[in-house]
Amino acid sequence: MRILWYTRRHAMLSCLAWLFACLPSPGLGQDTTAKPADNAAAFTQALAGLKADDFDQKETALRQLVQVNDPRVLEIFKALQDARLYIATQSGEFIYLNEDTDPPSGMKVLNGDKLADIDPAAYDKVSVNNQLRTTLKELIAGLNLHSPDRALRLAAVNELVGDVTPEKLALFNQLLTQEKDPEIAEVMQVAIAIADLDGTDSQAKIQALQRLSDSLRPEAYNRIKSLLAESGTQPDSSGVIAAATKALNNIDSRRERYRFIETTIFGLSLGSILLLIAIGLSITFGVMGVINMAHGELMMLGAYTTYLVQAALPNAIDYSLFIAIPLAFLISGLVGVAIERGVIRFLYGRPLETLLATFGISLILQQIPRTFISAQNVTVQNPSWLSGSWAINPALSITYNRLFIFGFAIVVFFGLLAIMKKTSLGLQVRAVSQNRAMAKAMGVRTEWVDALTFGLGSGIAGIAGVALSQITNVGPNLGQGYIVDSFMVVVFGGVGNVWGMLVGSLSLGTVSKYLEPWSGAVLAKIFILIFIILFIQKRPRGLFPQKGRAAEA
Amino acid sequence: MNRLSKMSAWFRTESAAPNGFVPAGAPQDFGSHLLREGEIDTSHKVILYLEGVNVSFDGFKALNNLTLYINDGELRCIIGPNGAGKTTMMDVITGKTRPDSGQVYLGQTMDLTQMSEHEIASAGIGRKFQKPTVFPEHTVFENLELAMHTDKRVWPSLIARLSLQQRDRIDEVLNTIMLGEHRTQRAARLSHGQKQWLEIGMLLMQDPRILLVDEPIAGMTHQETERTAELLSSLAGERSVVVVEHDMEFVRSIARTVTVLHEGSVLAEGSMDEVQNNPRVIEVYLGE
Amino acid sequence: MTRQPLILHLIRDDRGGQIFIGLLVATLLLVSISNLLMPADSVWHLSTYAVTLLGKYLCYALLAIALDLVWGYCGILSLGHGAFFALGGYVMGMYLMRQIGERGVYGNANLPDFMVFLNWKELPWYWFGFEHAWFAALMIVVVPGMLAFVFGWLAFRSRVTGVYLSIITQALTYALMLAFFRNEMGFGGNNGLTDFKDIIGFSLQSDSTRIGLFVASGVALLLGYLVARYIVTSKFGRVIIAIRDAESRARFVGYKVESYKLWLFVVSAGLAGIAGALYVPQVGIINPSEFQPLNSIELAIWVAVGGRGTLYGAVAGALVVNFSKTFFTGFIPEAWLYGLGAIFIIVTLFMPKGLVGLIKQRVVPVKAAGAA
Amino acid sequence: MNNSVLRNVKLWSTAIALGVILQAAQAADTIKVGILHSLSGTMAISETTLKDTMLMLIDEQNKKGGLLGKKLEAVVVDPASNWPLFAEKTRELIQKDHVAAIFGCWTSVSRKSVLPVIEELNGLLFYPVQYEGEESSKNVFYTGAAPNQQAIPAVDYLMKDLKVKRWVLAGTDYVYPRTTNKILEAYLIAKGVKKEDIMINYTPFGHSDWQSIVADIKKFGSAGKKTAVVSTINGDANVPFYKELGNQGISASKIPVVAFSVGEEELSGIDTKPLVGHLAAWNYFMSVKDKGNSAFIKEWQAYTKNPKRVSNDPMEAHYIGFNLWVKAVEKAKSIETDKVAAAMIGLEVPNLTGGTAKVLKNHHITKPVLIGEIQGNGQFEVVWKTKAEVPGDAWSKFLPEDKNIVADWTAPINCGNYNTKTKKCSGQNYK
Repeated sequence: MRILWYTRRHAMLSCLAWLFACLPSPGLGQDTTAKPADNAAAFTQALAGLKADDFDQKETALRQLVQVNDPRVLEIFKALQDARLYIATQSGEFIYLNEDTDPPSGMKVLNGDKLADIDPAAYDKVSVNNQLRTTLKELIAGLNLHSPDRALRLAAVNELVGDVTPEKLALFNQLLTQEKDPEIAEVMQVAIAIADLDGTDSQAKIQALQRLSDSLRPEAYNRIKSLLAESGTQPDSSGVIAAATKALNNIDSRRERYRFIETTIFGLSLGSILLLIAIGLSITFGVMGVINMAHGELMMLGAYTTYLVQAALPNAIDYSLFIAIPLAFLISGLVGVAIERGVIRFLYGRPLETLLATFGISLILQQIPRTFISAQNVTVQNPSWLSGSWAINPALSITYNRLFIFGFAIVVFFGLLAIMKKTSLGLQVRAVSQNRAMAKAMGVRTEWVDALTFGLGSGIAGIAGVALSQITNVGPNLGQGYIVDSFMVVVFGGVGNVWGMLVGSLSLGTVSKYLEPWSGAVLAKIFILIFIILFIQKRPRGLFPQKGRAAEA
Repeated sequence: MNRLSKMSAWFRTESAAPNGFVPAGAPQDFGSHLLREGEIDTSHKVILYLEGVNVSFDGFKALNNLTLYINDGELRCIIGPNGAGKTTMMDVITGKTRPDSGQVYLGQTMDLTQMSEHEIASAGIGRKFQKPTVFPEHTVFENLELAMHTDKRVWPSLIARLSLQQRDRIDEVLNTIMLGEHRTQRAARLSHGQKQWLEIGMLLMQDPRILLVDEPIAGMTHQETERTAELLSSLAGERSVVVVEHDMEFVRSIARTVTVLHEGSVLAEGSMDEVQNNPRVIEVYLGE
Repeated sequence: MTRQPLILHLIRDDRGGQIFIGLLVATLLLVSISNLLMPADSVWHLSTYAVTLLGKYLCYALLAIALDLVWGYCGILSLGHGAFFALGGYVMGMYLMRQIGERGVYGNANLPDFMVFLNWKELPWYWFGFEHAWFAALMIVVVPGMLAFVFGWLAFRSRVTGVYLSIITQALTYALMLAFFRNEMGFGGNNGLTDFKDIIGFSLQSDSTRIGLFVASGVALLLGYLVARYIVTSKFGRVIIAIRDAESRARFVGYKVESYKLWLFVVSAGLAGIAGALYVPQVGIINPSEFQPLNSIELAIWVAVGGRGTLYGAVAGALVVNFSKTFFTGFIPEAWLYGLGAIFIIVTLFMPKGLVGLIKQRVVPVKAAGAA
Repeated sequence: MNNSVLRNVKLWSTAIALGVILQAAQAADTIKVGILHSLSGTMAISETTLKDTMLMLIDEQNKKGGLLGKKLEAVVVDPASNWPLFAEKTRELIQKDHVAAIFGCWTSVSRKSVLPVIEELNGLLFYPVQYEGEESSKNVFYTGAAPNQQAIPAVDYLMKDLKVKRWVLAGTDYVYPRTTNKILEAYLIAKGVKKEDIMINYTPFGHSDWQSIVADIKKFGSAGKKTAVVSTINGDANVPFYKELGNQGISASKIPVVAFSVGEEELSGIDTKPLVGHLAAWNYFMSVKDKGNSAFIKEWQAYTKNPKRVSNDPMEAHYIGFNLWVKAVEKAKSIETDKVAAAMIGLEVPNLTGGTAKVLKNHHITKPVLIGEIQGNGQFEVVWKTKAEVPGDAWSKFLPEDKNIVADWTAPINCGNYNTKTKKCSGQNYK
């Protein structure tokens, strides 16, 4: 072993700080009888502790603050969490800084005085680190246990599950009797049951285990596991071990089930992305027979549109997608029409040459953002309604952006289906793709239909780009990563068959997600590719081939 | 006429040893006949059997329980309205389309449904398409050379050199199809009729036992049509010829037996006169 | 037909080929002389940099011939030909790795550095034999050929053609790229194989070896051209063109189309493998990015730019595109992608027969007039 | 092995080196500096910035009067993220342009590709990116961090300050993450961490579907022990990774992620609000309060005409490397590789975080290690720092196969890969 030059932190000190903060306290139960005058002094003294540079000292200060029953404490904690708490460099006065206003404004912590027009340079941020953030979260949860707001209380209870010490147990039991909300009460019961496992009463333990066997919370699972580990090979006289084993098995099998559901959802999500990137291609390639290598770049344009919309309207991030989607459709669609009119119309019936020409186009399109924006990736923010996840239960949650993309892909899919089946454009497109000469003879303006069809496919690529901007990098190379995948989907599903594409993309997505746990992501992808190669040998025209005379043309 | 008869005479002499390049396998016993591998057993007079053949595309029945026999040496004309299944039948015989059910046999022993196109072609079935298909980038001479009845496997092709005999054969066919002065011209530059002739020439070069000829006279002048009729008639006897044609006059001029297809199965069969007086045929044709 | 030496027979009616062979032989001689015999400060001296660059281009040219053979003559647009090139390169890389012996970073005579690093205890079986030059030389054509055989056997038998074939060849090279990126595969992962020391006993860092490799590439290109020329001028060549133009006609005439395609595909893959094998010692590294689908597409572009179905056109295309690439990346690095993209579009739109077609149009009529 | 071949190699390379030096001596009245960074292809995202940095530094030096009375001239080439092209362009820079030094490369594979050429032609390369170590070339100066200047201090911090007990080592599947994770695994096990408390995961370049892996990490981290992710995930793959982390609710206070490849530049492509508190270990952060740093940033933003342009660690490495080179040339009064390389060792220049960078005998430099937490504004806030600069190790002390290997480019060893037991110098093309 080598000497470390950089040893710095001393576990000792931090332990001491903990003891100092925790020992004389009744835990979360607040001493409501303390006198206001004492409180004020204690409050300022504790607050001053936050001026320290050392994070351990700050933590001590936090734990002191929470002892003081002062309504300002919660606000201070939140401000710390959000990095809004500042100290005046000169006076050492604490303020809340609001940088959203222009110029920045502030409010004094002690007396709530408003301060307009602040020079942020005259203030230092009270910095926090992860450790402090964890502490803050826990302390805020403790304070919020009494909050009248249901959501805050639920969050607090959720945060504290698994951390219920014997001191807190009494408080929890007391709170439980008052709790009206069934959901919060249930979490509390789980928390209490976990705490019960620390006790000595076998009967209580068995009861707690029965309660926990329904819970999917990892805290419960871990506690039961550690309980089993602790008891080791001791004879199970009281039946606790048997109960624990049973509870664990029960949880395990439920977890397994949810794991499977989760994998399926992941697969569908991946499949929906594949669907989205392939829909546009299914038109340009499937209907028109153009191997559009610039398809990925048309998606990239859509993603950049999102970026530009967000850059132009920085205060309307939440609505940016609703502007970006039609705009991206329009921009990519117009570029598509331009490509069709400028290049592709000279190449009909020579599919391999459209490949080469559109590859050239893709190189040019890729270079455009490099020249005019930057070679770097750009930031595209998630609207707040797309951040986070929908927790169905502690073992299963779906992130909103995936949910959105899934829904979006389905909407786009059926939208396209409707266009193809119900509108006159769709009718003409199908007519042209089946028999160009006949359609022309019937008075269909084939050139116009070609341009619009290609524009439609390109536009859909554009809106796929908007969706991609929500989950991945937005940069000049965005398109390249998806081009092979999108061709695979179209070919697998059967060229010119939209339903095949739906089934194909979703099944490719789920299969690769089922493979992933035991093969890893790369091998899963390789397997999928090999599978498609072999599949095409078996069914050269895809999953749902077109049959008959038309297919041989 | 002179040329033509010489032509068919040549066929007769050459075909004494069909498939000569196929390695002679040990004689196999098929019932009472001793056959070499690759030889067509026509001991029951019939050279081509189609029995209960069904083909459907997306629910549309192109062939519906079709049963048809072609005798060895016969010239058979097949007529029928559009969509009757004529081309599909040819596709089935040549292996392009696999039937959903039914049997297709060449002679007594060769199950065509189990053979690929090139095997069927090598076994002695030649086909001329409805739309003339030749090799456009090759010269007329090369087209014929490629069609020539010889070892068509990969390695022999790599070292193949034309023998004098083979050149003579090509010249002969060139004369037959009247493309002698176009021998070095790219096939793409031929007229439609010339392409038809070239394709027929390629068929001759193939030296097949059965010729399937799909609308041979489309795009031909009256004179050319006559010559085609003459040629096809002269070929029958030693070979079997199956002609699909719309032109009734042409059919009448060559036909001995006519089969009428309708909706994927045989509607009537017999001589031209019999067929023309068949009330069901009249109904189908007039009903349209 | 008079008996001629085979080589003369092959290029008898091949004006472009005659010019190409003349230029190639001249280049090989001049470059060797200028690099080895001219003093370093002479204006006639060609730097080793230029020699390696030229050597690389010759390898590309051979690769382009390989693709032209299948695409130009048989209509099989393989967008995975880079995979065969890379496989040939990997075979050579494996041989060169084994030649390093104990001169590696960890001084292990039996294991390449990256295996020592990954804590592998012994050489995996598929590395056996690569210490022998003859075995490696054999594998350079066998490995790509085998892959082409298996892949082609599956694809051609089930009549996968045209666009579908292009796309699954792309999937093939993409899958190989992903596979070779994996360190577990035992081919050095992302870093690939590098830090080569010598080849059949000659140091890779000496000028004479570089010239040797350059000449070897040139000779390989010449032989590759003649082999390809033999194939396309034989009856086999006429059959594959027939297949390209009217595949089902060829079948009904009695050719087993899949055999022809398969055989051609395998030969082409072998040529690509040789090109890759000569490429690696000259550039000094082989890694999975050679499998990129993009590379294979670019390769198709070279052939298209030069002109399909002439062989020498493919060579011209490979040289022109790569020279302009080298020139533009040095000259206007930020804008060269615009230029490259524009070339592709212009060539497909206005020069369907490529540069060769353009020159034939312009030059040949003038010549003919002059002669008359 | 074949000794005569080896001798031959040496002979030839010396001859070539001599030739090159002669040619270089005849060079014109400017001193050429090669810049070898990809301006197109996948790596352009990262490397373009470094090209600009170099141009700025050269510009600045020329304003100060150049070097040895001559102006500096930048020769920019584009190796286009194509590894063989890196080797080719290196040859071009040295043989055609006769550059005195090359500043360039980003990925390990590009450096490995350049290595044989730069050694053959006896050039000089300054490599500015943190890397996996296991290398020390006579012709390369490594101004980025070696694993012991980044990974190990970061893990120490997690272990001591955040009391992390369970470890996820997640990386992109290439040599830098593999080496780093190998060293870290050995280190953690030496520290008493059990094997089952370490999860190692590799993903391909540009991996974008992180759902399953993040779910796995979540599961791994819910086992009751404090868990952290040590991420050597490279470049593009980070954005979807962090987005997935944020969306699946893995906050820094639950499972902190410490990254070795995510800097200010990478963060500028991510919305950092959900990531506040995740960590990165570097030797430089833009947010470090230091006079030299603020002057550098000011100049950089003025040079790029973008007041929001960020600076990052590899830029500092180039800054240090360039200043070291200038100083060494001045000291050697020559641009000859051998003289400059000899003059380099022991030189000191100030870095941008208030300390000094000293060139070591193994061609690495001393660097401070900083741990920063991601802030909502895309910057890092330093939460921990080593007391003194850490000297870079070419060979890791935690790997058994490296135990006896040292790199020392001074007499008498003069070798980057010297085995103290067998007294042999391996893996070098010459002495």
